[in-house]
Amino acid sequence: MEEALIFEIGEDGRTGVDLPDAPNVKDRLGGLKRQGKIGLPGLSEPQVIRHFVRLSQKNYSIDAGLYPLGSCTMKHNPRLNEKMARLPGLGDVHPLQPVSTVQGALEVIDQLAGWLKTLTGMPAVAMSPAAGAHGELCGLMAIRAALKARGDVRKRILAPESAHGTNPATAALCGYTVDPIPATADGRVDLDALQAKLGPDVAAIMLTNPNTCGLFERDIKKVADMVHAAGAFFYCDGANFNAIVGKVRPGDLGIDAMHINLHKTFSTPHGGGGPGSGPVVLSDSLKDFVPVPYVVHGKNGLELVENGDAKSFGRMKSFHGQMGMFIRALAYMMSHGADGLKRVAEDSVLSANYVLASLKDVMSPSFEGPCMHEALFDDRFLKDTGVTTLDFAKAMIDEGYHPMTVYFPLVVHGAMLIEPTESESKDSVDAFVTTLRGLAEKAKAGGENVAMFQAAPQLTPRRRLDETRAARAPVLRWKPGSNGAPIDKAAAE
Amino acid sequence: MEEALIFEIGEDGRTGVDLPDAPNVKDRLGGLKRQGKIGLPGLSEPQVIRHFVRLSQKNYSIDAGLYPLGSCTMKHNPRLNEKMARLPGLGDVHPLQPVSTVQGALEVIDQLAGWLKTLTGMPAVAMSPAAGAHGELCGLMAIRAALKARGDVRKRILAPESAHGTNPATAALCGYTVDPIPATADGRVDLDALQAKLGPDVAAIMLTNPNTCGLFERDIKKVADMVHAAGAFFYCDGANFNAIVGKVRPGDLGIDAMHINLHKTFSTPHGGGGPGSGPVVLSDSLKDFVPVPYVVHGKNGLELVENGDAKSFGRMKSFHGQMGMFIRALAYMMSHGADGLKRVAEDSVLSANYVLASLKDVMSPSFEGPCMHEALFDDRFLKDTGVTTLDFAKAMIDEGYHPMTVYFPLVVHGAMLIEPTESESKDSVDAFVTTLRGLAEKAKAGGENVAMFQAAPQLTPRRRLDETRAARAPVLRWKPGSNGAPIDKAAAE
Amino acid sequence: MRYLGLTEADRHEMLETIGVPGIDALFKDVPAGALNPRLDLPPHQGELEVERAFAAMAKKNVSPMDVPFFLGAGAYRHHIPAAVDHLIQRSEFLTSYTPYQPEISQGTLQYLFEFQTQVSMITGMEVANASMYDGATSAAEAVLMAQRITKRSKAVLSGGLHPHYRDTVATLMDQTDQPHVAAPVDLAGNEDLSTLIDDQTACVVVQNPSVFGQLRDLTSLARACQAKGALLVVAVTEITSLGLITPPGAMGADIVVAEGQSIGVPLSFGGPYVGLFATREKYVRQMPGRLCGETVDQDGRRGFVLTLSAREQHIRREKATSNICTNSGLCALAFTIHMSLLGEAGLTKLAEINHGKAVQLAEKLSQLKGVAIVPQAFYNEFAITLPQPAASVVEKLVEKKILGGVPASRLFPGDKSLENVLLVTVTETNTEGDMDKLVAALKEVL
Amino acid sequence: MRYLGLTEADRHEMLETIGVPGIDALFKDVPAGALNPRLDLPPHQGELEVERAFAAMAKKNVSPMDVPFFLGAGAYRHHIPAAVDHLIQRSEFLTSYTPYQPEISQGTLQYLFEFQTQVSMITGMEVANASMYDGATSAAEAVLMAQRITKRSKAVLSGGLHPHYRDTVATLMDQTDQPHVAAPVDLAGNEDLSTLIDDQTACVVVQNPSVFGQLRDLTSLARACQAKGALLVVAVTEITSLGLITPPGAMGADIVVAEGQSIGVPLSFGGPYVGLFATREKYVRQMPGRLCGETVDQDGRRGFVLTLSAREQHIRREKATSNICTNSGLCALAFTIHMSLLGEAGLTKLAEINHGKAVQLAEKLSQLKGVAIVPQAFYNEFAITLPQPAASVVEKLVEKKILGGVPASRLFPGDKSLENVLLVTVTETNTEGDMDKLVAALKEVL
Repeated sequence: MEEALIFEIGEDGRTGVDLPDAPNVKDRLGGLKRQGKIGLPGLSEPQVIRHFVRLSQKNYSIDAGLYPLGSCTMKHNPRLNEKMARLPGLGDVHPLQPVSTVQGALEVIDQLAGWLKTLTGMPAVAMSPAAGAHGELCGLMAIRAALKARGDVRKRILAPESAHGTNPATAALCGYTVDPIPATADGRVDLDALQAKLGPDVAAIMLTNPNTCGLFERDIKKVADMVHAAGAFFYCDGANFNAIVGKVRPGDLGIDAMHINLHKTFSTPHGGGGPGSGPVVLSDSLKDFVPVPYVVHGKNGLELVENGDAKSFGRMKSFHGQMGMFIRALAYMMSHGADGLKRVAEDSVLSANYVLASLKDVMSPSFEGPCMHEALFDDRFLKDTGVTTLDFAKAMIDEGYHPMTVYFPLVVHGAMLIEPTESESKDSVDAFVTTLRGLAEKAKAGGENVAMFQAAPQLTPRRRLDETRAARAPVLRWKPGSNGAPIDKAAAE
Repeated sequence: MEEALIFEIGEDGRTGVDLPDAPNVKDRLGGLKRQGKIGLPGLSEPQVIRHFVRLSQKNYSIDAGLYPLGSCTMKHNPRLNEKMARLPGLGDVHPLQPVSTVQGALEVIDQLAGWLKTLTGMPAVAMSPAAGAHGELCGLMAIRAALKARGDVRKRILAPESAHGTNPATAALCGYTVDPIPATADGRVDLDALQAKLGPDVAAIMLTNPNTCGLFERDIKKVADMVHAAGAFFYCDGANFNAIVGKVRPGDLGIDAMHINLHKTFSTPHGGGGPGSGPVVLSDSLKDFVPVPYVVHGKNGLELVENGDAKSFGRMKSFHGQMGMFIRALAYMMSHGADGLKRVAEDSVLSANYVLASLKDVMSPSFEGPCMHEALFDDRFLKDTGVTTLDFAKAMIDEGYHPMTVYFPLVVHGAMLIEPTESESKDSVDAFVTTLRGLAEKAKAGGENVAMFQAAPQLTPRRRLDETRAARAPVLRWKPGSNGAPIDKAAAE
Repeated sequence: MRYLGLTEADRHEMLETIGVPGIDALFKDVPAGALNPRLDLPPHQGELEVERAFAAMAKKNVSPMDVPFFLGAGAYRHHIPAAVDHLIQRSEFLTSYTPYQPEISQGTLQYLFEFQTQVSMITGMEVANASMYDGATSAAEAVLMAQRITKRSKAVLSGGLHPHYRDTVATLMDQTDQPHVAAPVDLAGNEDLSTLIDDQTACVVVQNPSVFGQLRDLTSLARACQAKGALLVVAVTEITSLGLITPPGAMGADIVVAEGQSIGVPLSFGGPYVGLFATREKYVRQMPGRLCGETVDQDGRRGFVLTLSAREQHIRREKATSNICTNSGLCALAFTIHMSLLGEAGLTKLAEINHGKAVQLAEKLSQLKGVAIVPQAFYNEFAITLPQPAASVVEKLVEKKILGGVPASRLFPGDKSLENVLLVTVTETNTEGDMDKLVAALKEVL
Repeated sequence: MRYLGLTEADRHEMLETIGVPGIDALFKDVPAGALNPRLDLPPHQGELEVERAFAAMAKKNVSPMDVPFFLGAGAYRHHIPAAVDHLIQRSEFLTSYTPYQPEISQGTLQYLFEFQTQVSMITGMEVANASMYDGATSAAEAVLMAQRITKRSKAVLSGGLHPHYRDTVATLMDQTDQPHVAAPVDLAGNEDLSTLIDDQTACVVVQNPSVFGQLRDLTSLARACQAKGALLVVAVTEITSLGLITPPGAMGADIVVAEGQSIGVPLSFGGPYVGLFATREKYVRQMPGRLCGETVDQDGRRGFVLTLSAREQHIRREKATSNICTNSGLCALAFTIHMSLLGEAGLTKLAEINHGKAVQLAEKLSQLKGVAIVPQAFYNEFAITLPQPAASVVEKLVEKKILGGVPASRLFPGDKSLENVLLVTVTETNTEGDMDKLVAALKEVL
C-alpha cells in the first residue's frame, strides 16, 4: 500500500486532539501574536494512527529479523526496559526539581555510573554525553583540559585508517589535526609506524578496540605504554565494547578515556537513529576534567553538581544526560548481572566466529580469525562476477534480511562487516549462513544471476533509490502543491 | 517470511524468563507431583518477541486499513482507552478485595451503567455478560424469570430469518423453540405474519434493530405493542446500536431488553475475536430479574450485591463482568460526550448511505435506501459472470482491503454487507468505493478477469485454504514429530 | 472530535451525493418523536480530562502493588513479563477481527493453534478449544457438553467447587429445568462423590485443588464415573498449579475446564479472563467454542483456519453446541505469549516457587495460636481456620494496609460453619517481608 | 538467561565448527592477565526483581503527577496523547537502525521528511534537519555553522539566553579558543545587542521568549545583523509558543534552534530530548546533522533517502560539518506524531490555553504583596521577583507538596541580583486548583 504524506492527507476541519476552550483573558503577547497560518494539516486520530502504522510496516526491525550490521550491535531490546523508563516518578520528573525531590533519579544515575566503572575498571565516568560521538567529544575535551592544566598545548591526534568517521570529525571539532596510522597486514595498528608518528605535539591516540576490522588489538598495552611515554593520552572508541563486556576491563589495558554506547552494548533501542547515550569512563589522570553536571554523595544524600570547580571543562548539553537511556541500560545490566554480561561478550564473539567459520570457504574473510563480535569479509569472492558488495547486500534484502555493514571499514575493498550479536539463536544464525552461502554461490555461478543481483531488491516497498538526484537538487520538505514525484492520492489512502 | 510453530522453534536449555530459586522446603503436594514432562518448548525472549511480531505481520487490522465488516462495527480503537485500562489501581485490583478498597472500581461500573441507561432510556442494566451472545442469554434468562414469576411458562421465541445465528442458539440454550418470522419485500418484519405467529406460548420476540439488512424497523413500536398485547417480551439485539447511539433511545421504542456490544459501539478492541462485553439494559418489567453481582448505592458508598434476592436469576460468570472493557468503553463515552456519540451515529449512517449511493449503479443493493450504518448488496450484479461473492471478496484482499461481511444475512443471495463506520475519512471511503467499482467492472467485463477473481488472493501470506480438509480430519494441535504439512525449519527461522 | 473522520465539508458533499437535504432524512424510518432525544450527559472531553477522571477513580482503590496481598479464590496475582503486554497491543493483534478471512489472519490463527496445543499439553488432554469467557462459563459449557454426549441430564457438583462456578452451572441448567446435585461443602477435602453418581448422571464436576486449596488424586473418582457412564469434568482455577502437579488428564478427566487468567492476564477486577476447555479427541464435535485447525493452502503450504464450524451458532443456529460467538482471543494471546516465555522449565520453576512460598507461609501461620491450616496437601492456596470471623479479621487487616485473603463467608454467605475460615494465597509476587507482615498483623489482630 | 539465544549444546557445536577447544581460545589476543577479571557486581535477576528495584527508586522522587507543578526553564510538562507513546513503541520504529538501507526504511525516512517539513513550517524557515540531541547542542552547532558561513569567529550571546545553552556554546568554542561575548544578564528584557556586533561577529544568539519569559520582536536585531554581515540565531526552548507567536523566521532569523521536547517527549529528568535546527535553503550544505530528501526509485515512484551526506562524518571524516552520528530519531518521531495529532488548529489552541493560563496565574501572583511579574510580554513562563531568596521559597513550597518553579539562582549561581527571582511556568496540565494552591502557599510562605 502506498502512503501519502500527512500534508497530503490532512484537511482543515479535522483534529487528532480535543482541547478545552482557552481562558478568556486579554493576551500579554506584546503584539507578537502570529499573523497568518502555519500550514499544518488537520488529521483525525484514526488517520494519524493508520498513517504511522502503515509507515512502520515499511521498516525492517530487529524484532522481525536478524539485523547483522557490523559495528552497530543490533541486539534484542527488552520490553522490560521500556516499561521501567515509563514508571511514574521516573519518566516524568523535571530536571530542575529540587534535588530532595529527585533522589531516586539521582540514584539511577549513580548506580549506572557504578556499573560502568566496575565493568571498565576505571575510576570515573562522565554521564552527560548524548551519544557515542558526543562521548568522543567529551573524552577529547577532557584530554585537552588536562593538557591545558599542565600547560602543554598539543595539536595532533593519531587515529588508524580504519577508524569510525566520528573519530576524525570529533578531533577536528576540538581543533586537532588528524594523522592516520597505518595498519599491519593482520589488521592491527602498526607499532613502528605509531612510534614514528608519536611526538611532543601528539595530544592523543584514538583507537577502537576491538577494532573496526573486528579484531582485538593484541598489542594494546604496548600502544598505551608508547603513548603515555610520549606524554599523550589514550582515547579508546568503545563502540565495540559488546565483544568484551564482563570479560576484559579497558582500565586494565592502559586506556585513559573511553565512551560507551549504551544503545549498543546495553541495548537501549536504536529507534531508527537515536536517541543514544555515550557516557565516558576516565582514568585517574583525567578524572577531574569532567563536564557538569555530575552526581556526588553529599551529606543530605545524593547531590547534583551543576557548576563545576576550575577543572571542569564546562557543559555539553541542556541537562544531566539521557536519563531515559540510563534507566533502560541499568535495567539491562541488572537483568544480566555480572554472569550474564560476560556471557553476552562470549556468545557474541562465538556467533561471529561461527559465521566466519561457516562462510570462509565461499566468501573471502579479510583476516585470519579469531575475530571478536563481528566478522569482516571483503569482495574478493565477487571478483569478475559483475556483482558488487552493494548488489550482494541488496540481494540479501529480497531474502528477508537486513544487509550487514558494507564498505566499512575502508581498509579492505568492498567490505562486509557482519555482527550477529548474542541475541540470535543458532537456528537463526544457521538460516542466515545458508542464505549467504546460497547467494555467494549464485554470484559465482554468474550468468542470469547477475541481473538478479543488480535488480535487487524487488520485493520491498521501494526498489533502489536515486541518491544522486536527491543530492543534486535537494527536496528536503513538502511544500503546498509541490508533489515532487507523482503520487496518486486516492490510491494512497 | 515463513514462521514455524513455537514447538518447532523451541529447544531445551533456553528460557524467556529468569526466576529465582524456589524456597527450599519439603513439598506438601500429597504425592501428586507431576511425573514426566509437559512438552512445552523453551524459547528466549528475543525468539518469543520475533515469533509474535512476525505472526502479527500476517494479520490485517483496522489500524492499517478500512475494515468494512458489516454488523461488526470495526471502528477506531483509541489508545487512551488502553492506557486507562492499565492504570495502577484499576487494571490490577482483585475482584474479591473488600469493597472499601475498590470504591473506584465500583464507581467505574456505576458510571458506565449510568451512561448506558441514559443512552438507551432504560431503567436498569445488567453488567456482567461477557459478550453479545452472553448478553442475549442474560436477556432471555431475565424474560424467563419474569414469566416464571407470574407463573406463565411459555415455550416459543419468534425471530426473523435474518437474525444473527446467536439469537436462535441462545433461545435454544434457554430451552425455547425458535419460530422464524418472514420479512417483507422491503426487508422488514412482516407484521401480518408476526400477528399470526403470536400466541400465549410465545415468550418473546428477538429482533435486531437496526436489522441485519441494515434497515431501521420502521414499525418497531407496532411490533412492541403487538408483542406486549400477546403477553410476550420484546428482546432487541443491540449489535447494530452504533447506527442510533445518541440519536434514538431503544427505551422509547417499547423494548424490554437489549444487549450492547461494548466491543462494537463503544470501541473496545476486537482483539482477533474477543474479549467482548455485553451489558443488557432492561425495562421496568424486567429490571428486578437480574444476575448477580451488581452494584448498588449503600450507606458506606458503593456496594456489591453478590447474592441476590429471590428475583435474581443467578450468576452468569466467574466475577463481576468485563472490567477491562468497562474502563475502555467509559473512556470512549467520556471522550465523545453526548454530542460526540450522536455524531457517531450520524456519521456512520452517512458513510454507509454514501457507499450505497456511490455503488448502486455498478453493484446491486438489496433494498432501497436509506440504510442505517451498513449497506447491503447481493450478488445479482455478478450474475452469469462466473464470479461469486466469495471470489469478489477475495479479490478485494489483493487490493489491500479486508472484505465486507459476505453471505450474511441469509435472506438475500450472496450477501455483501458493508459497514464503513464513522472513523473513516471521506478520502478513505472514496478510495474504497473506487476499488469496488473497479472490481465490479472487471467482474462484469469477464474474460480473463474471471480467473483473476478465482485465483485471488495472491499477494497474501497464504492463498485460499482448504477448509474441507481441515474439517474432515481435524488437526487441532501440534504433536511431536507431527508436521502435518511440510515446512522447512531452516527457511522458517 | 478527534476520533471522527469527516469534516463538515465532507458531510455536505456526501449528503449531496446521496441526494438528501440533511442527516435526519436518513433516519426517516425512526418513529416520530423518538429521534434526537435530549440526553442528560456531559459533552465531549479531551484526553487530559478523561485521564484525570480515571486517575481519581483509580486512587479510590487499594492497589495490590502497594500492600502485602494474599487474595486468590479464582483470580491470582502473578507477575506478567513486559513482553506480553507489549505484544498484545500490537495493532495487528489488538485491532483485528475474528479470523474469518484466513488469508489475512494467519497471525491470529497460528497463535490460536499454539494456544490449543499448550492448553492440551498442560491439562494432559488430547484437544483444546480456542478459549471461552472464563473458568465458570467453561464449567457450565462442560456440563452441557456432557449432557449432549451422555444424553443424560444430571450433573453432580463437588462441595469443593468454587461457588461462582457452581452457581454459573446451576443458573444455566435452571433454564431448562435440568437437575443438578450440589454436594455439601467439603472443607475437609474428604467427600466421596461416587455415591451420588447414578444412571441419570451426565457428569461430575470437581475442582482440583479445591476452593479450599485441597489437592486430591481424582483417579478413583474417574474410575467411578467411567463405571457408571458419566463424564468426569475437572475444574482448575489456578492454572500455574499444572506446572507442578499431576494434570487432570493423567487422572482420567474427560473434560478439563480452567481459568487461564494466571498466565498473562491481569487481575482487572475480575475480567476479562480466559476460559480454557480441553477434552478427548473423540468428543471434539460436541465441543463448544471456536477451534483452529491445520490445513494447506492452494499452493500446498501449511496454514490454519477456523474449523468444525458446523458446531457453531453462525452456521448451525439453534442446533449449535453453544451460543458463544465472541470469545477471549486477546487474553488467549496473552496466555500463549506468557506460556511461550515460560516454557517447560519456566512453568515448572514458577510453580515450585508458588508452592514453596505457600508452604513457608503455611508453616509461619500454623504457629499462630488458634490458627490451623485446613488442607493436607495444597498448591499455592489454602484455607485456614481462625478463632474469630474471617470477614472482620480481613477488615482489621485492611486498616493495617494488608489485603490478607478472602473470607470464606464472602463465597459461602450464611454458612456458619465457614464463618471463621480464611482463604490465603501466596504467589511469586509475595516477598518474605510481605509474609512476615501478615503474620505479625494477624498476631496483633487475633 | 532470558535474552540469550544459545543453549549449552549450541555453544559446544559452534565451538566445534570453529575448531577451538573453548570460548577463551577466541579471546587469545587479549593480553595475559586481562581476561576474565572478577567483577564485584550482582548476578542476573528476573523481571520481578528488577521492577522492584526501579519501583523503589521511583518512589524516592516526587512525581509531577502528584503535586501542583510549575517548572519550566527549558523543559516543559505537557500532556502527551496516548497514541504517541503507543506508536513509537512499535517494533518497526523502536528496533530499527538509522535508515541506511532506504528500500527497507521508508517508514523512518518518510516521517523524517515530515518532521523536517513540520519544523520548517513552525519556525517559519525554509529547511530543517532530521534532529539534533537537544536545544543546547543545536545552539552550539548553529554557532559553528555560522562561523563556517561567515568565515568569522566571534559569537555574541544574549543575556536572555538560557545559561545551559550559553555554557554549551562556550564549552564547544573554548576547544578552538574562539571568542564569544556573553552579554550581561538581561532580566528586564531591554538589552541592545546591536552594539556588540562587529566585523568579526559570526552570529548573535538570542532566545525568544528569553529565559526570563520576555517575548521580543527581533526584527530590528535581524536588520542589525544583516547590516554587519552576521547571522541571527534564534533559540526557542518552548516550542509550543510558536502556535501563538510570530515565528523567528518571520522576524528575520538565519538559523533557528529549538528544544522540541514540549511536543511528544516526556520530561524524563532532562533527556533524551530532541533538538530542532532550521535555516535558509542557501545554507543547507553547511548544516549539521542528518537530512532526509525526496527522490524516486528505479520504478519512478516517490521515495526518500538520507541525503547530502557529503556533509557528514561517515563520508567527510575530519572535514564534516559536525561529528554528530546518532541523533534523536525516536524523539523526532514522537514530535512528528504529536504534531500530526495537533495540526494547525490543535497547536494554536494548545498555545492559547498555555498563554491564557499563564496570564491568569500572573494576575493572581501580581496581587501578592512583594511579588512582581518581570516580563512585559510573555508566553507560558515568566520570572517573578519575591521579597526573599527564591531558592528557600521553593524549598518551603516543597514542604507544602508544591513544586513551585525554578529559582533563577539555580541557573545563575552567585548572581546576587537574581537571588529573589523565581521562574514560573504554566501549561495546559495545570488546573485552576493548582494555581490557587500555589498562590495560597506563597501567601503563607512570604
